Order: sequence, then structure tokens, then C-alpha cells
Amino acid sequence: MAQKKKVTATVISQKQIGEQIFDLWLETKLAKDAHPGQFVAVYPRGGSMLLPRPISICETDREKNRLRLVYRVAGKGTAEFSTCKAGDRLDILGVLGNGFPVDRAKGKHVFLMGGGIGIPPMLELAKAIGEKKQILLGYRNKDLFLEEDLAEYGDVYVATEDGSVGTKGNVMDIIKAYSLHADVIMACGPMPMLRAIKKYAAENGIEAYISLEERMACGVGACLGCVCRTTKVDAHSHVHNARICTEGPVFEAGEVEL
Amino acid sequence: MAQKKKVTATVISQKQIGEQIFDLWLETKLAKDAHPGQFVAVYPRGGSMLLPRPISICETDREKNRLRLVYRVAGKGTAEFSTCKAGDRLDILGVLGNGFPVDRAKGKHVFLMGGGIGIPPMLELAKAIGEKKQILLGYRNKDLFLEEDLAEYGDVYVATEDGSVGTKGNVMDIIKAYSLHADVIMACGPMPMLRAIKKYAAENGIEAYISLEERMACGVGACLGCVCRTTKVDAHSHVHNARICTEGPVFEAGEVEL
Amino acid sequence: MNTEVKIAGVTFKNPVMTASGTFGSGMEYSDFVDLNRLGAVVTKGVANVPWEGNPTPRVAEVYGGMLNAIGLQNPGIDVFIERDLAFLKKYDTNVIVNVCGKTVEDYLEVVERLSDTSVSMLEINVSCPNVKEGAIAFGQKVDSLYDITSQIKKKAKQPVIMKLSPNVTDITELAKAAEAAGADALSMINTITGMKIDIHRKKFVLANKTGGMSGPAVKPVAVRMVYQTVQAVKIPIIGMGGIGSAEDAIEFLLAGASAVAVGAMNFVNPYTTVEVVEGIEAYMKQYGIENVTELVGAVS
Amino acid sequence: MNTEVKIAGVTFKNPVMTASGTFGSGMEYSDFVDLNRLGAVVTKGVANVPWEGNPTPRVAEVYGGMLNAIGLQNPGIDVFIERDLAFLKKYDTNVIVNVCGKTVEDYLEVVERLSDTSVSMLEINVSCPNVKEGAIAFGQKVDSLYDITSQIKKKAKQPVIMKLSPNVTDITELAKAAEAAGADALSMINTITGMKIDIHRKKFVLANKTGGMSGPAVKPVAVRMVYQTVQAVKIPIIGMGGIGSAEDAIEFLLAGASAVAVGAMNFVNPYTTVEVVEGIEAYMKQYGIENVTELVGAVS
Ligand SMILES: Cc1cc2nc3c(=O)[nH]c(=O)nc-3n(C[C@H](O)[C@H](O)[C@H](O)COP(=O)(O)OP(=O)(O)OC[C@H]3O[C@@H](n4cnc5c(N)ncnc54)[C@H](O)[C@@H]3O)c2cc1C
Ligand SMILES: Cc1cc2nc3c(=O)[nH]c(=O)nc-3n(C[C@H](O)[C@H](O)[C@H](O)COP(=O)(O)OP(=O)(O)OC[C@H]3O[C@@H](n4cnc5c(N)ncnc54)[C@H](O)[C@@H]3O)c2cc1C
Ligand SMILES: Cc1cc2nc3c(=O)[nH]c(=O)nc-3n(C[C@H](O)[C@H](O)[C@H](O)COP(=O)(O)O)c2cc1C
Ligand SMILES: Cc1cc2nc3c(=O)[nH]c(=O)nc-3n(C[C@H](O)[C@H](O)[C@H](O)COP(=O)(O)O)c2cc1C
Ligand code: FES
Ligand code: FES
Repeated sequence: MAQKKKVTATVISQKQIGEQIFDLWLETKLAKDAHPGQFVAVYPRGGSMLLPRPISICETDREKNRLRLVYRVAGKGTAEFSTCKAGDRLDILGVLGNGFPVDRAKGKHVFLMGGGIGIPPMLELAKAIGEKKQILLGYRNKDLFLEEDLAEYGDVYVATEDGSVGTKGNVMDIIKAYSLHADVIMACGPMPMLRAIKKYAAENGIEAYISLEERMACGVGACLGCVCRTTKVDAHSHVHNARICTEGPVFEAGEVEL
Repeated sequence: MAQKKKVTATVISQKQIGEQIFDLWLETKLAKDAHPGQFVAVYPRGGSMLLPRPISICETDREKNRLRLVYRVAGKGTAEFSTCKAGDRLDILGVLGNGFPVDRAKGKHVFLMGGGIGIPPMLELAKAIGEKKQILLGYRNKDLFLEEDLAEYGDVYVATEDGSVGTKGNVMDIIKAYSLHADVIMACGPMPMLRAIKKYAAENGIEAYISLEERMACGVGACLGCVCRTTKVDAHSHVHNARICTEGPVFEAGEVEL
Repeated sequence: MNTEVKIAGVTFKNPVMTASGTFGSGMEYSDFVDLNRLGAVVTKGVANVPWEGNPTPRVAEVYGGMLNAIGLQNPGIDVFIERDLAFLKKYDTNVIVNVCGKTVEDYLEVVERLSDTSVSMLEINVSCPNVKEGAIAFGQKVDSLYDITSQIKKKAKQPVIMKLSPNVTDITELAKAAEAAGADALSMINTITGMKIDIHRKKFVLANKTGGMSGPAVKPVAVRMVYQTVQAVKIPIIGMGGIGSAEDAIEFLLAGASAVAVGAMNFVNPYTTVEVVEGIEAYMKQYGIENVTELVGAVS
Repeated sequence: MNTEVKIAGVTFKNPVMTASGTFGSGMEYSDFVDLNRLGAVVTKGVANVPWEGNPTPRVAEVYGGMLNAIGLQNPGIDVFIERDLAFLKKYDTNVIVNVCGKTVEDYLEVVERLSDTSVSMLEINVSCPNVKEGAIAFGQKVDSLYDITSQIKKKAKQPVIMKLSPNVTDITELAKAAEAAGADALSMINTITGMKIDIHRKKFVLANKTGGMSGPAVKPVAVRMVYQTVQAVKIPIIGMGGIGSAEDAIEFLLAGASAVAVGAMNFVNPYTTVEVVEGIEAYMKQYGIENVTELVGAVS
């Protein structure tokens, strides 16, 4: 794995692509090291907020050293990021965590499942997986984002909670509605969705990889802040806890308790 | 006195005019209320520094609602101000304190004495006093500032500590060197200079007004942080302390212990 | 929508007060804030006689807050009643007088002098870390706190708030002692003792060496102490420590404070108190809360 | 220029260490920092057996700092010696092991297991506010602190640092008890107990309700406690609490700390430790200071 670094990145562009959703391109050498499912941690500027905010890698342009982050304004830190303009500088820590096991998709039939602000990491993942794949996306309402970008890399199915676009419901309802099947699932989204996927995968003997979230402080495995419960004793911690920032954020669904 | 306000001012221009000395023009309605010797308090942006920094009014342009501040970078707050560019916004609190008693100059022979970063308030004062006046300025070295602006309003005499320009020494040495005389002195500068002026004024029966500095929190008389020792019981505090932000920053030299 | 709260029988139009020592006698901020909008004005500590306070520098900025070592400078109770109380009477708000002293007798004298005035409550400062005698000495030990509280309660004509120090191992022990001695309410927290050193001059920044820390940096400690104390006593608590927004104030209410006070953040934004009042109203509207009292202690 | 310091007979190439629990076992930050540049690596607290720690969320950001309620998750002394100590041995720096336990026996077991290892010192954590049993219970009372210190001193082969809690009325009382019981050095401060409430969900942000506050917001309290303790005891003190720059570190040295540790600010800037080392050197150069020990306690 590439060495982790704290670097100063330059904002190339930022635009709003949904209600409270922002699309940020940064120029940074970290782009070269980034794999799908990994994340960076972005530092707020100004001194009252100190901890960096973990944001998944949405897309990379390795040749131009560019990294794309797509995020929702969820609080003060992300609100501050949303004011960045081209030319501004942001400190970021990266590349962090272990991404999706792209190899496991080889020769398999794959679902990429993204719910809400879990959709962004699916883009870089979709680009990395050569196989034919179905991309299942869940949104709140017709305020879609990234679905056009994703459509370039697979068959996109959309569900909305209010039924305004595509299947009414969530990504699981898409599977039912279209009677879809997969050998491997790779997913990111809210906890209820991940729980449903874990259950569905277990019941159907499907290999599933899910990306988890937890509050982080260090992002590099030092503080033990960001753990999740594991079904077996974790090799590093020697207890039933794994660090999401280091062993994760992507776990095989059966390894973790949700 | 005009009502005190916290307002957001717009930076019109900022330029460096000496080693660590910056010249900042702000657009704000407070300009209309400002009198020579009064000050505003400028808030740093970003959350780790909270208290506003007191800065004297150097010049006003009432018609254009403009305020000029000239300050030295002394720490983190002023360092931050020095990065401001035209169009940036700064929160300021003002107008604060009581200025110089311009009336007392009527028909008198006046010295305006400024030392170092005590020079800026002398400019608005020089503009306000119609009388013929001698302006005595003390600098560290040949890195002079504001002396050309001041020369428009009176006879400027310069002293430098290293003797590189004008009289070698401080403003008191100018008095000696040129055998100058005054009925009234108005001064701002470092404590040793103010002490010397207080002594000189007392010995020569001269009326002297000096502008004092102290660490401030509120700037409006509420916290009792910024007091100086008074020779008599102060009318507000009922002890031998007066608030520099409210009763001052300008005091009659005989009223205060230095 | 009802923002009224009652503490020890006194009705406040809303739960937002000023923290003692940060709002002068109200006059100093009346350029910025309509005092009629506030639940109460809590005045700077006043003693039986004028106090000079500490030498300067008395204030220093620290990360996310400040230190102060004013040392309870005050004009004494006579001038206070004549001038400051007279000024505050003009407003439709409660006046709470913060009382300080070097000996129990000093406190009692002030309490008695205030007995026939219109002040709504007395706040007894037994927690100022910036004076050598009195103040914090009474507030850090269970016995002496019990003693001074009961003596004051005997003389006081108004309900008594004991203001507690955070510089203790277990604030609930002190709170219980004050309650047992008859205190009608508690306020917390006073400042946390801190120090700043100028590394270039190798000197203490404050003439007093140490000072009391306040501002946003202390808020988590204050919220924790309020929450712990609410579990330990039955009397109402006025919460403070770093409040600079309605969000901050609501955090204290949820932790169990019946009212809140704005301190150092007045210096950062002189409109804070009224903005907190308006922000609480906006929050109640957003969540359909009828009575502000529904928020008190509602964390789970 | 000499940056060497000696504490209880152990020589440190410079006075800059890592604060326990904020630097993993060193491995986690070795991508960023050359561990050979540090005075010491102080490890995360380790117990006799593996601990699961607290439920999540375990960390929360607060103004100018953070809260943590990790609850001393650790892999137990066996894995620690085998894996973490083995890793640290490769570096030319002192290793200080932070020891925790639920009972005195737990502590003693860890101390004994470490007796034939190459660790330079033991730091006894009697001040973690995030576990119900043990830890802070030993650190807030003079008697129990004296007791545990003397029992550990009987077994320990390495010099013993007692790590003190700031959540006390008078830290000098605790410091004196630890000294009297034979402690070789003190470290301070551990975290200050705090709380954060999510006003929109009306829930505690941390699963544990309370957490330990650290970061720049606590620095003035830490500097004050170091200064007070230096006046009260003769044994050396390792100062920490909010250090994020050489300026901060020098403030602690001037207050009387013999060495310093960088904690939460590692999370904000993973290069902090080495930047502090370099910054102290630059300061010494600027002011022509030959020995870093000249700075210790030099405030006036
Ligand atoms: C591995 C990982 C990848 C993520 N990828 C994305 C992404 O691609 N796009 C996106 O919009 N969001 C993503 N998130 C969530 C994102 O980190 C939070 O929305 C963000 O930290 C909120 O910060 P704030 O300052 O705006 O909110 P505040 O609530 O003000 O933050 C306060 C503190 O809580 C932390 N925090 C708040 N919410 C979360 C959360 N959901 N997860 C972790 N920490 C949180 C913050 O980092 C900060 O330390 C990811 C989280 C993780 C753990
Ligand atoms: C009435 C008055 C008028 C002033 N006018 C001017 C002026 O016109 N030009 C100018 O360059 N400077 C002026 N000063 C000094 C100026 O306020 C300080 O240089 C400035 O506050 C330093 O802030 P900092 O953040 O850069 O320094 P830091 O040292 O980082 O500041 C830390 C804290 O100390 C306070 N502080 C530091 N030095 C002083 C000081 N000398 N006086 C008061 N507070 C201080 C700061 O306000 C802040 O709260 C004036 C001071 C007063 C009291
Ligand atoms: C400058 C200043 C002066 C204070 N004076 C007093 C006082 O006279 N009596 C008192 O009980 N508390 C006094 N305090 C403490 C405050 O009332 C309040 O308890 C503390 O500052 C915490 O609130 P904050 O963080 O909002 O400032 C003072 C605080 C400051 C900052
Ligand atoms: C995430 C985290 C974990 C910690 N774990 C321990 C620990 O295991 N043992 C201990 O003695 N102190 C522990 N501490 C306290 C620190 O070592 C230090 O005393 C405290 O954080 C103050 O320093 P700081 O402000 O620089 O962080 C921990 C602190 C943090 C932030
Ligand atoms: S965030 Fe520190 S271990 Fe994961
Ligand atoms: S700064 Fe508060 S009284 Fe002057």
C-alpha cells in the first residue's frame, strides 16, 4: 500500500449537483495512489474544527493528478468545504483504508449498490471493474446525482423513496422488481441498506462487500475511535473490533456485526 | 456619542507600508462616527481567535464611508489581517473610546507626538486640529511611514533610534534638539515615551493628553479587563482604576499613573 | 409558543440570561441589545465595599476562549444600588445580583443591603478563582459551602442561587451540600483555572499568573457538569460555559439546565443574548415544541 | 546545542514524546514520522488481558479539541510484547508503556510481565475517565493513589511515571501522594471529562455519554496544573494537553515540565511531533540557548 501523507491539494472546480450535494475536483499527487473504496480525510480550515472529515474517493484522473469527491453538506465541516472555489487550497490526508476487492469481481456477475451519499465510491469502482455489472442506486427523490456518470460503466437501475423516479423504495426493491441476480455485491450506503444486503447475501449465498462509516479522529489506525464489531476476533485488535479506517472501510459482510 | 455597533466592513485596499506595517482602508458606515483618538476592534476570522483586536483610527473619509487603519503585525490576529485583500470582509466593533479633546487645541500651540505604531492616530488628529502644530515622530530606523501624509498638516520632525534619519533618539530628543515649545501635547506611543511626556509636561506646566493601551476583551466597558491606574478615584469605578476602552484610551497625563 | 421558565418561584420571560461579569451592569451592552428581551440581567459581582481588583494584564486570549483575572473589581454595594440597580429598574427583565466577599460577613452585608430592593434573585459567587481570600475558598469544600449557604439563606429575602466552581473533583458533592443548606438554585460553571505563558518574554501573560478560562473551549466540561448535577439534586440549575449560539444554549437545556447564561461570547458578538433567544424560538418552531420547559433534561 | 533531558535516570535525546493512546504503538504514524527523531514513544494503555473498549461512537469533535471514550481497548500484554514492543525495538528511541487495569492486581501483572523487557519506563494510567472500574478511581483520591503507587513501585523494574487526572480539586495533593509513595515522575494531564449532545437527535454524541476532552482547548488548564505541581513536588513532570507546536511545547517547559507529549494534535497534523522537535531547536538557536534544560521552569 502506498505511503500515507498529509498534503495540500488545490481545488480545480466545485459545483453543486444536488440538494446539498457538491462535486469537488482536487489536484493532488494522492490521486495516483487511490483505489476504489478508499477514502481521504479533508481538513476544515480555521481553528475551531480540528479533525479531518473522511470522504470517499469518487473518481480519479491519475494522469492529471486529480481526485473527485462528491459529498453532502452534513454539518459545519462539509458546509465549509462547499464554499471552496477553484484555486483554493485544502489539506487532505490520504490515501486511507482498504478499498473494494476489485479482483473478486473477475469473471463474476456483479451488483454495485449505492444508497444516497454512498453512491460516490461506486463510480471509481465501476470504472475499475471490467466485468458486465448492474448498478443499483437508491435516492430519496428525483434529485438524482452521478447516475449519468455511472451509466457509462454498466446498467443503472434507480430507486427513489418517494417513487418519483424508477422503482419506489430502495435498492433491495430494485432486485425484487427486476428479479436481478448476482454472484458478488459491492455496496455503500446507509446502515439499514447495508443490513438488508448482509441478510440478503447470507440467505442467497452471495459474496458481499460493504463499506462502513464511523466517527473518526486519526484516520490512520492510531486512536481506536472508529471500530466496528467483528464476528470473529480481529487479527490486529485481538478483540471483536476492527478499525474501519484501517482494516475497512470495506468489509466482507459476514465478517462484521451491523 | 454615537451608538456602538458590530458591523461587517469591506476591504477597499491594503498595502504594506513598512516592515510589518500595513495600511488598510475599509468601507463601513462607522467612518461617519469616528473621531481622532478613538478606535475600532477588528475580529479575526476563523474560530480559534475570538477576541477583537483594538486598532486606532488613522484616518477617515466620511463622504465615502471609509476608515483607514495602520497597524503592525504583532501576533496571530494582525498577521491574519495582513492577508486581507480588496473585497474581503472583516467584522469590526466601533466606534470605541473617547478620542483626543480637539477643542483644547483651540488657539494653542500644539505638539502631536507619535512613537512607532502610536503614529497612526496622529493623522486624523492632525486633520482635525486647525491650529498650527508641530508633529514629532519617533521611529526605530529609516523605515518611516505616514510621515508624508502628516507633513500635509503641520511641521514634521523625525527622530530615529538608530539615527539613520532626523534626530538620533526619540521624540523627546527632538524637543531638545530644536528647542521646541508647546502649550498642549497630544501623544500616542510606547510606555517609556508616554512616561517621559508625562514628566516633561508636569515639569513645564504643559497640558498633555496621552493615549494608553491595555489588553482588552469586550472593548465596551463591560469586562473591566483594560483598566489603568488613576491618581484619583475614578467616577465610574469608584476605585483608582479607569477603563481604557471607555474612559480612555486618551487621558490627561496627570490623571493616570504609568 | 411559550418560552417562559420558573426558577424558585421567579418567572423569566425566557431562559436566557447574561453571565455575571461579562455584561457589566447591563448599561454597557444596551447599545447593542434591548435588555427587555432577556430573561434576566445578571450583574457583575458586588461586594460590601469597593474592590480595586487585580493588576493588569487581566485578560488573555486562549485557543477558543479567554482567561480573566479581573479580581472582582467593583464599586461596592452603595454605588451599585444607587446607580446600577436604578438603571436596571427601567427595564422589564429580572435582575440577579452576583454577590462576592472576602469573609462570610462581607457576603451577608451585601445580601442584607439588597433585601429591600427589587432584585429578583441573588447569585452567590463562591467560585471566583482570581482572588486570594473568600470566593473560591468557600466553593471548593463541602463544609464551607454548606456553612456559607445556610448563613446566607437565613438573611436573604430573595431566592438564592449558589454559583459553583468547576475546579473540583466531584461537582455533585458540592451541589448536594448547597441544596442541603437550602440553596434555591445552582448556577454553573464559573471559570476553570488556567495559565498562559509568553514564550518570548518568558513571563506569565496575566499579572495574576493564573486566570479563569471561559468561552467555547469550556463548553463540553460545563455541559457534563450540568448533566451530572441534574442527576444529583432537585433544585433548578442555570447552565453556562461557552454559550455563543442557540444550539449551544439548547445543549444545556437538554442536559437539564432550566435556564442558561451567555458569558464571554458577549465579547465576541455583542448581540449573542438576543440571537440565542431568537434561535431557541426558531428551534421550538422547527420541532413543534410548545413549551421551552419540554426541552429541559430531554437528552437520552 | 543540547536537547537531551534526563528523567529518573533515563536519557531522552529530546524532550518530545507521544501521548498515550494517540500514537497507536508507533507503527501507525511511521509513515509520517521517523520514530528515531522522538525522545520517546509512549504506547496506548495495555492491560493484563485484551479489552474490548466502549461501544461507538467513541470520538466527537468539540470546539478546539475532541472528546474520546475509547475505553482502553487493547490487545492485552502478551500480544503487546510480542508484536508492538518487537516493532518498537527497531528504533533508537525510548519506549514508555502506558499501563491500565481494573484492579491493582491487573496493574501489577502488567508491570511484572514488562520487567524483563527493554522498555525504558512505565506510565501508570490512573486517570482514564472512560472506564467504570479501575483507572480514574485510583487517580482521584489521595489514599488510593498512594496505595497503588507504592504497590507498583515494589514490583516495577523500570522507573514509574504516575499519570494524573485533571478532574480533581487540587492536583498538587495527588502529586504529593504519588511522590510520597515513591513515584519517579509524573505525567499530566490526562483528559478532562466532557459531554456533547446532538440537539437535533436529542442524544448524547458518545455512546458512553461522557468522554475525555483533549486538544488545544485544554492547554491553559494543563499548563496551570504543571506549573502548580512543579511548585509542590521534586520529581520531574512530563507535560501534555493540547500541544500542537513548538510554541506550545516551550510553554510547558517554561512552566516546569521536564519533557512534553503530543496527543490529539497528531490527528490534526501527523507530522506534529517532529515539527515540535525542530521548532524547539529553532527557538534555542534564536535565543542562544545551549541546553534545553535551561528552559525548564524558566518562567517568571
Ligand atoms: C469512510 C467514510 C467515507 C465517507 N465518504 C463520504 C462521501 O463520499 N461523501 C459524503 O458526503 N460523506 C462521506 N462520509 C461521511 C462524512 O465523513 C461526514 O458527512 C462528514 O464527516 C460530516 O462532517 P461535518 O463537519 O459536515 O458534520 P459535523 O456533524 O459537524 O461533524 C462533526 C464530527 O463528526 C464527524 N461525522 C459526522 N458525520 C459523520 C459520518 N457520517 N461519518 C463519519 N464521521 C462523521 C465529522 O467528521 C466530525 O468529526 C464518509 C464517512 C466515512 C467514515
Ligand atoms: C486602544 C488601542 C489602540 C491600538 N491601536 C493600534 C494601532 O493603531 N495599530 C497597531 O498596530 N496596534 C494598535 N494597538 C495594538 C493592537 O491592538 C495589538 O497589536 C493587537 O491586538 C495584537 O493582536 P495580535 O493578535 O496580532 O497579537 P497576539 O499577541 O497574538 O494577541 C493576543 C491577544 O493579546 C492582545 N494584545 C496583544 N498586544 C496588544 C496590545 N499592544 N494592546 C492591546 N492588546 C494587545 C490581542 O488583542 C489579543 O487579544 C492598539 C491597542 C489599543 C489598546
Ligand atoms: C471577564 C469575566 C468576568 C467575570 N466575573 C464574574 C463575576 O464577577 N462573578 C461570577 O460569579 N462570575 C464571573 N465570571 C464568570 C462568568 O459569569 C461565567 O461563569 C464563566 O465565564 C463561564 O461562562 P462563559 O464561558 O460563557 O464565559 C466572569 C467571567 C469573565 C469572562
Ligand atoms: C484517543 C485518545 C486515547 C487516549 N488513550 C489514553 C490511554 O490509553 N492512556 C492514557 O494514559 N491516556 C490516554 N489518552 C490521554 C492522552 O495521552 C493525553 O493525556 C491527553 O489526550 C491530553 O493530551 P492532548 O491534549 O495533547 O491530547 C488518550 C487520549 C486520546 C485523545
Ligand atoms: S480513526 Fe483512529 S483508529 Fe480509525
Ligand atoms: S475591554 Fe472590557 S472593560 Fe475595557
